[in-house]
Amino acid sequence: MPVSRDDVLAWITAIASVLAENKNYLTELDAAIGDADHGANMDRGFKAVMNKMPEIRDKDIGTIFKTVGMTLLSTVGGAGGPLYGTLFLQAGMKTAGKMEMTAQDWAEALEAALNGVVMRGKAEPGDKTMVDALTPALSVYKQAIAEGQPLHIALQRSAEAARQGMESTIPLVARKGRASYLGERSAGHQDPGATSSYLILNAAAQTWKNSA
Amino acid sequence: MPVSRDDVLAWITAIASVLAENKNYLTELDAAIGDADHGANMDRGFKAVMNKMPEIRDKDIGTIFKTVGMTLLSTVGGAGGPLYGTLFLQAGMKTAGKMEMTAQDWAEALEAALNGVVMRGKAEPGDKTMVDALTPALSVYKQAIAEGQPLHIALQRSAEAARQGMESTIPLVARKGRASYLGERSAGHQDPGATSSYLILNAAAQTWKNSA
Amino acid sequence: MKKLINKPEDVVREELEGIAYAHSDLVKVHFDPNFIVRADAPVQGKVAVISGGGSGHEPMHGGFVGMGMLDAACPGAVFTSPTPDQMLEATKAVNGGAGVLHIVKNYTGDIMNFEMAADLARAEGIEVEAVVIDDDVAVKDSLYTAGRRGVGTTVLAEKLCGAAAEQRRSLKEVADVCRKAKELGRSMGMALTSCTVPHVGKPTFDLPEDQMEIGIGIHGEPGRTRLPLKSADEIVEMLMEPIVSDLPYKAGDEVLLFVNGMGGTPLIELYIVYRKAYEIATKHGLKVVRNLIGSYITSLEMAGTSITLLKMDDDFLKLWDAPVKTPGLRWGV
Amino acid sequence: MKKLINKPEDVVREELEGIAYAHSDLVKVHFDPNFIVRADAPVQGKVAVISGGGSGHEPMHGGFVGMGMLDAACPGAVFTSPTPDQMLEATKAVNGGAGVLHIVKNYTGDIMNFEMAADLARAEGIEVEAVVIDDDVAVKDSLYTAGRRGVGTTVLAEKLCGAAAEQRRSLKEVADVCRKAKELGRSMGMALTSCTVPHVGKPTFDLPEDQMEIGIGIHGEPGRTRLPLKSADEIVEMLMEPIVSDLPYKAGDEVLLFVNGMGGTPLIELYIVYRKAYEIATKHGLKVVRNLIGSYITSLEMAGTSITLLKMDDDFLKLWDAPVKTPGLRWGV
Ligand SMILES: Nc1ncnc2c1ncn2[C@@H]1O[C@H](COP(=O)(O)OP(=O)(O)O)[C@@H](O)[C@H]1O
Ligand SMILES: Nc1ncnc2c1ncn2[C@@H]1O[C@H](COP(=O)(O)OP(=O)(O)O)[C@@H](O)[C@H]1O
Ligand SMILES: [Mg+2]
Ligand SMILES: [Mg+2]
Ligand SMILES: [Mg+2]
Ligand SMILES: [Mg+2]
Repeated sequence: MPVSRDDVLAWITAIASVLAENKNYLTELDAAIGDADHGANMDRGFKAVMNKMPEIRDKDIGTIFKTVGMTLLSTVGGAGGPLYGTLFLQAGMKTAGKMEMTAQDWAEALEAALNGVVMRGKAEPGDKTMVDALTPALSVYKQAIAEGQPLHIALQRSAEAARQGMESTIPLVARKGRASYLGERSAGHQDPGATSSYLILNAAAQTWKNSA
Repeated sequence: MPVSRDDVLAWITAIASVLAENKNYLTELDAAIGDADHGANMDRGFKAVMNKMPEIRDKDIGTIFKTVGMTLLSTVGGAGGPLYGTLFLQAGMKTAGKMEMTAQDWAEALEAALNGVVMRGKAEPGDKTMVDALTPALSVYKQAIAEGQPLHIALQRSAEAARQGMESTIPLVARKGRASYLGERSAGHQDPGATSSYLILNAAAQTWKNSA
Repeated sequence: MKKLINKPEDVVREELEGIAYAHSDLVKVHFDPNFIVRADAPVQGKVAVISGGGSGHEPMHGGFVGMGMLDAACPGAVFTSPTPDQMLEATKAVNGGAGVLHIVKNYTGDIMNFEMAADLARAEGIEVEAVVIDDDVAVKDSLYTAGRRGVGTTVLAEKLCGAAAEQRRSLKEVADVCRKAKELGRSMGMALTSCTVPHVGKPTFDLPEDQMEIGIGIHGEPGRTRLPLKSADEIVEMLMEPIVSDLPYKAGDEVLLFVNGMGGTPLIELYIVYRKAYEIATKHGLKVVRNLIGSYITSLEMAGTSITLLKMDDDFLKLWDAPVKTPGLRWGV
Repeated sequence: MKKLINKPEDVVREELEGIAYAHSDLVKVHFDPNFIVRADAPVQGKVAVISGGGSGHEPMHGGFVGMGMLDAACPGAVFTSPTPDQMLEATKAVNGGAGVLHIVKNYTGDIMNFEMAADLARAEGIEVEAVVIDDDVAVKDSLYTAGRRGVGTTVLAEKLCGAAAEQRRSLKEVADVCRKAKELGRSMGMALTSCTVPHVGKPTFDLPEDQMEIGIGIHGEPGRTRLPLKSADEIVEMLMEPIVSDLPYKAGDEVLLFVNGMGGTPLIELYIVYRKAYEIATKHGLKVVRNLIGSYITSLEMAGTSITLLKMDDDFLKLWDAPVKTPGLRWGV
């Protein structure tokens, strides 16, 4: 089964609840090397997205993603707002008009999303940002479907890669974002944006368990 | 032996050291019901007095007391400055030109001093101020010399009365000075000014032990 | 104790040196005895307005010296009234021949030190009037007590009197402005935290995370009551009700609303306080026609706020709006 | 958490309501999206100057809206850059046909949100220039990093650009003033205490009684290094040396010295800081010709200070002295 419009809505709902659950955790990560707002920002953004649910319930996947992106842009602020806003807007461009997504569609959407984030934030892998979680998640996902794995397996591997990417940020010295101001002191802490990216991708793996 | 000029200088020196020793104690008392400066104020004042020692070393008792009073006036500030300044100025008026004091001279000096404090501060016994220590100290002293006690015994009784007067301030609700702003909350605390008055009078009893 | 200071005993002198470096265009700083006078003092033919008090309340009073406000300010040690000789020297330095007004806050120490200074100045032939501000409604007043403290209204009175003096009103007229401000101003304050007097090195009182002090003054002293911490709106209600009910205000009266920070309170919180205070004043039918929002009469780094209401009339409005050029308050010039 | 607030999520809205009540003569406050514009916006034929950033830095930026400074300010959530739609709406509201300057502090979030807003505004036919302030010498700069933070110089740039815009200089000329300020301004800051973001409810970092953070920004983030607490004079040396050695100053140059409080620092301490900063500048042969002392760019209730030096020339002096009429900065009018 490909990923349906309803599956996408279920994913968005799952993101909102996992970010609400992890609001304090993300904020604590951000307090250590940033300004203690990542959890509150993401939670505020996805709460606003949930308020938009009625108006996107019957829309195509592209419109859903674009609405999510626009809502994040106008409610999250900080670095997270434009980055996650762009991520969903770009995914929305790739899925415009679609009522369902194949494994390949998701590869393309995710690739566009990651490219959007990189274009906006100009971070490279190793800079200690969300890019460190998103980059391996995309490449592992693409590899898995190239191997012919079903979507839900590819997604699981992708989420696992995001988790590893997230953890790989711990020893890094930040070169981008607010953590870079700390210099050497940023090492030894997990990046909050990489963490929220893992939570978001893992929510997809959990929600689309039955997709292929 | 009457109280000599040198005895008076020794008393002033003893006050300076007892106030320096009790600086934190007086400040803590003032922190509870005032503004945490009585110890520092008195210590600053008597340190300044000690700096004046060279110029009063060969003066009469009246001049010594007046110099102490003027110095306190211009260095202590707050309520303590004008009150203790007046106290010593008034004592100085009564002892002008004297090279020694009899038990009766001290009674008159102390009476003038207390009257000066009351005229300046308009506090009555029971208002929870230094007047609560000074008033019984004066009356017990006068009673003792009326009974024909030698000066040093009268001084000891006077200091003991000051101590009791000081302790009697504990349950009182302040009606004068900064502690009055606390209303009922001022009860249960010993008045800092009554405490410094006791320390000053007790220093006289200690220093003039051999006077009669 | 966490402070940007060197030695506790040098705090006031070093602060004054900083002011001297910073504002030589507006003021002159005199050391030993310590006082600050406006750069062009004495202004011949003008009534001079002076105030003073312990340090630790900055910008009051030193920050209010300059054209349109104070002619001189006498800073004492931290939280300790200045001495008579300071006040006397300052009085002599700014006397322009038209008399000198002493604006005194009602504290035993201030009263006594100012009184002695005024006596000494009068003995030297200078005409001096003194007005005592006692606007703190947290303190119960009676014939037998020290009376109410002088707090927020003092700042407003200094501005109004300074403007009246610039208009070359007589000493009696400037003192009348001060007496009117004293009659028409009411304040009340609260603290979220204590403050630390430098030479003491630890907070004057301990205030647990979930408690606050209501009815504080400006010397870090504890307040009338300690209560569980409340929301900003509830706190503002606790401060506004005694103020409004104490004053003979009536619906339709015009007021100046002054929301003051105690030194460690950020401006964002003062606007939240102002919001509720404005709404309560309006609910009572009062018209807020002027305001002042910021940390103007402080207790070192104490977190907290005080609210002052001053009834305005045409004369007060004109005096308030008149130009003022001081380090701490400036407009119109 | 001890704050004069109601619910954490209402802090910014209630603050803006307070500002709206307080300063309706100077500014208009717009809600959803949140922005503040000067009361007479748009001023036809004048370049509009806009800034924005997270809340919690008051009076920056909202307190600097008014004649002679900003045309609009966009407050985000506490410590969170505002969103592109806020900036876009504000840009449209103040555009007087002569173009709009966005003054941006160098933070990834601010940069990205402002860039998107500028793109959107340009798409609607409004000429927009953006200048990024990055003056914090505590941050090592390199091609591969986010670069230096924008801190104290921002306040000064807003004043200078506002004055240049009042003179009806062109968008390019006003942007040139901003670029020059960016080139000639350097800052560094330190914290004695952390601050508490309202929705977090506890301090962003723990700082023991005997420690301080050197090289902090303005978002309550930890600094470059944690060191044992020092005296004010030693702290000022630690801040001044990197500033002076980073700037191509030479003896005889004229500078503006800006001593800023982080929100919980009382003025008395800022003057002690100013005293030493002035002496160090003078020792280096710099002539301090203007100054600014107070809490203008803050981190909620954080105790600490930052120092900014800006090299001045005749044009900057005239722009600095030009009249300004905002809630947070006012003179000449
Ligand atoms: N240039 C960048 N590119 C990609 N991600 C970035 C960049 N800068 C910051 N981030 C991510 O944003 C996260 C912080 O987001 P958030 O706390 O919402 O914003 P802010 O730093 O403005 O407070 C960081 O943990 C990091 O993962
Ligand atoms: N009106 C008064 N008459 C007599 N003594 C007073 C009066 N007011 C205050 N005092 C005394 O002064 C003491 C406080 O002195 P101090 O702390 O030096 O001054 P301040 O209250 O101005 O800080 C009180 O403890 C009290 O004994
Ligand atoms: Mg953050
Ligand atoms: Mg005291
Ligand atoms: Mg005192
Ligand atoms: Mg942020």
